[in-house]
Amino acid sequence: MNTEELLAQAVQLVGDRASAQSVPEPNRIDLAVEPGRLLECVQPLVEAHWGYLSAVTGLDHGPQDGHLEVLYHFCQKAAVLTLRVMLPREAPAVPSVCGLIPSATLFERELMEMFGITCEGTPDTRRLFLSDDWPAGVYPLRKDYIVPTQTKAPEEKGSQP
Amino acid sequence: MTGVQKEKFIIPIGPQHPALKEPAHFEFTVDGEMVTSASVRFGYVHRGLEKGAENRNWAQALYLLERVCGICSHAHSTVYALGVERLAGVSAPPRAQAIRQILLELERIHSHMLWVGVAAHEAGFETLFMYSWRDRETVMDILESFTGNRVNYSANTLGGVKYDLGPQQSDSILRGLDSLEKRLHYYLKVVTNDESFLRRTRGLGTMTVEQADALGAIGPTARASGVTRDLRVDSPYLMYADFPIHVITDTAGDLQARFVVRIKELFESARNIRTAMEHLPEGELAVRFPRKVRAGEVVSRIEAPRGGLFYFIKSDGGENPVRVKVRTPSLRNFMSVLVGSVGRQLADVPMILSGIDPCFSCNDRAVIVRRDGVPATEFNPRKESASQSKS
Amino acid sequence: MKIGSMLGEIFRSVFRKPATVQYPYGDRQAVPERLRGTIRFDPEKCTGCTLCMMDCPANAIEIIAIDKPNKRFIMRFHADRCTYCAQCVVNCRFKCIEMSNEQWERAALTREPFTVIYGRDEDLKKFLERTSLEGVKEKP
Amino acid sequence: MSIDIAPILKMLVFPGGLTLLALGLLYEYIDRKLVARFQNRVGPRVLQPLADTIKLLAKEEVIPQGVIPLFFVSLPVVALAGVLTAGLYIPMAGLAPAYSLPGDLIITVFLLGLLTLCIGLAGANTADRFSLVGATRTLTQLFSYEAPFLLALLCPAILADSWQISVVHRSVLGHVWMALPMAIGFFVAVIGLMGKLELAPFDAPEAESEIVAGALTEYSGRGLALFRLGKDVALVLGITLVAAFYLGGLANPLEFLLKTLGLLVLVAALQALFARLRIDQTVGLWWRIGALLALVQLLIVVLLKGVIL
Repeated sequence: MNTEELLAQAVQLVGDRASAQSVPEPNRIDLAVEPGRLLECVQPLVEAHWGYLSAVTGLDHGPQDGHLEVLYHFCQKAAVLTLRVMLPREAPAVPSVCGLIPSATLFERELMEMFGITCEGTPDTRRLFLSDDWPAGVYPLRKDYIVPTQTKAPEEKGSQP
Repeated sequence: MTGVQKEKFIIPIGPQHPALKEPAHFEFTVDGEMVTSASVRFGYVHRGLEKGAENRNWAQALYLLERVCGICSHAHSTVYALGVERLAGVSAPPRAQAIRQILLELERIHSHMLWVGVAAHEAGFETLFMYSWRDRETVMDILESFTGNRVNYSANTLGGVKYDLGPQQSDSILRGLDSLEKRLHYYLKVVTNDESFLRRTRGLGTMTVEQADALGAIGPTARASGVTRDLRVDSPYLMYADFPIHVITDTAGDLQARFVVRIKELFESARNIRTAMEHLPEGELAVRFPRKVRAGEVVSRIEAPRGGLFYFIKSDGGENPVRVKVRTPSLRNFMSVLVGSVGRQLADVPMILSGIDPCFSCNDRAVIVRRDGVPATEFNPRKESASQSKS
Repeated sequence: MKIGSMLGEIFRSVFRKPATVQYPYGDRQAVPERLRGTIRFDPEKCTGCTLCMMDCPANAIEIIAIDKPNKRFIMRFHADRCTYCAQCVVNCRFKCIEMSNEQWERAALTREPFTVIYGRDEDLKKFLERTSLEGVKEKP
Repeated sequence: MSIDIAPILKMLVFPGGLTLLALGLLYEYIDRKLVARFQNRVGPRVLQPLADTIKLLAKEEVIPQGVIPLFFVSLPVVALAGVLTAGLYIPMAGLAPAYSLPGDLIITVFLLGLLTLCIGLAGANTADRFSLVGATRTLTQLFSYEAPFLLALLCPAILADSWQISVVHRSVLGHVWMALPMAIGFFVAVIGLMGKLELAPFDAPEAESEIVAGALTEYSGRGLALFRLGKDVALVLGITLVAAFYLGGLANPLEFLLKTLGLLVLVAALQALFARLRIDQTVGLWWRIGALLALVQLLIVVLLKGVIL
């Protein structure tokens, strides 16, 4: 099967559960999905063994736009199918896909700590990357988090409590 | 793992542990010598590269992302450069692409040989470790004389490469490859023949095709289980369409198969380098790259030594990237360790762990962490399980 | 299937030159020609476009104007920050930056020795006068 | 004043005490250097083991929480004292042992085992889990190699009809090397010695890629130095014992040096040659093959002896 056929097959599997479709690159298809229907869309892909969940990307469209977005990239050969879930910045939540794809737990842990997006029903909610003393409620990959660029000289560090 | 079991005995491996000279914290609950469950915690070297890339311009981010990984640095910079070039509508000249490909394959040789050494070391086979690292120096020297650096080659620039492949470099590459191939044949013989080593690798961390597929394993780890996933073939980039490679697979799916697959892949790499050098296109090394990149999103994927490397890059038309998502192959493969080590001997865990060729610094990248005082990790099993259930 | 399959190899290597060296002593390996070491700056060619400064990923380069209309510039280079990526060499359209393959074993107890200023002698003098007048106000 | 100075000298200078310690450090150097050369490395310089020891002795000894301090401090001393005592019964440098009494073979093997026992107890004493796992492995290995090693040493002893080292030694002198007719016994003795000293590939009890330094993880400074010295001395004693029994005896210092160093080359080559065995593989190998082989050898010796005599 070539890339076009693979993509056509994926679109067909998801069917009309997706609300919009776009083709950003020849080997990619983006499908917009409502958060509530995410699992319905993922399930046929998993059942048909269409590719594997390659990555889960979080996107912040900025405080003005007021949206976060979660991108589930499925890859099969050269074809990349992306399920895009648009979420409000206030209390963003997606259903966990761990029930269907157990190995997604690491991706979801990353998503939760970096963007503050709740993955409902994910088995492990511990931090994966951030340190234990990272303040709760600060999500570093959101656009309104400003990186503290001024780093202290090493000798000053020791005097900190 | 989150359940509160009062009597469990947890062996922490990492971040400070000789088995793992890498910053990750694994917890293996053991019953005698048998592992009953496993969990992982990363983040000890969070450098905030994804966020950092958003605060830099396109060219600066290239060098930042090159430092995601010290071993596959060229893979990271190439995947980023390819993505950004596609976004900007610029295409590197053919000669630059071929040179990138040669470097990628050289890097694969150095990475896999490093892994052979590390895995041998985990198995307590110091001699193989020393020898393979000694011979790895050959390819390191080639890379150094080619690009001027042994680790972060910085050979890429947006729109091309910086260093040309002259006759002097060609010579040293060809000579190096000849001697390396001889050595690799020998190592292949050792890892498939030496009884004491086979006892530590055969039947270990076995993944069937179905498991590998279901866990989404990639790279040599998947190919050793018989999953033919290789982006160089599936979705040819650079000059892989012109100079193709053959996918090496094995069916056994154990550590032994991963050794065989990785070493055999190196013969493929060497062949590929020779072909690319023979048919090296003439022409420019680089084209001019605009300061601003037009708005859009791009998914860039290449086959790094450890498996498919995934970048998602978004631009809003400015001088800086808006979002760079890095998904390294190791992160995709870690689940196979957590699943694969349960029910095995503790002595096998480092072997299973090293079997996927994990790269921890690759995983740790997502935020700038400034910790003024690192809390000492409490090694009390009861306290640990309590704090786990709390969080 | 063999026991001790590396037997021949280990006895052969006894009679070989060791692959390791006792590093600071003994013979040094030759430095490759392309090795990227400390950068060199040619003030005669510089036009002060600061492209090198803009794309430097480590903010290791400062181009300081002494006399802008007459194209008098000096470069302050922070070797301790430099990642030796050579992007500045690529960016410079007038080829006034190059990387030498010298000075790659560098260590010091403070950061000061790593800050190098390149430029014409008279410009350097002017610059030093200026900084001494202003006091040490330069950002680190 | 009639203080007999000879026993004191025997204990402190030769063959016990200083000589043993110096030989221990020298043999550790040779062992490390040989392994390094087998691996195509430069290896340590000749004073490296001594420098390591002096450095460790000069350093602070950290006594971790949760240990019984008395045991923690005294176990290394007992271990080193044990092996140094064992040196008195062994024909060091090809000379007659300092002391000789019936049954001293058993005492020597026991004293050498004491070192391992102390290491195991030292690991079990601490609360660290690497130490605990290391201690379990050390003691497991102690039980598995002790029997074959002893059985292998018994073969020449039975032939000599004595369990006194000097008598056995005298009986093998001038005869054909025991390693030839009793190849199995020699093989088991060498492997047993390596298992005893936890040398690669039998170093599962201190497998650094799994359990750091095993039972000695929590040790630092003086305690670690003493344990290391103890192991070095045990290496010398073990090699001497095997050489004395199986390589045609040690008639003079030159022969001693040649034979023990030859054996050391063999041991170093074996270290470089194999991947580490898992603890279950070590134990399995010992009980299933090592002990069986030793028994077979013993049986052959007993039968032959019955036939000949």
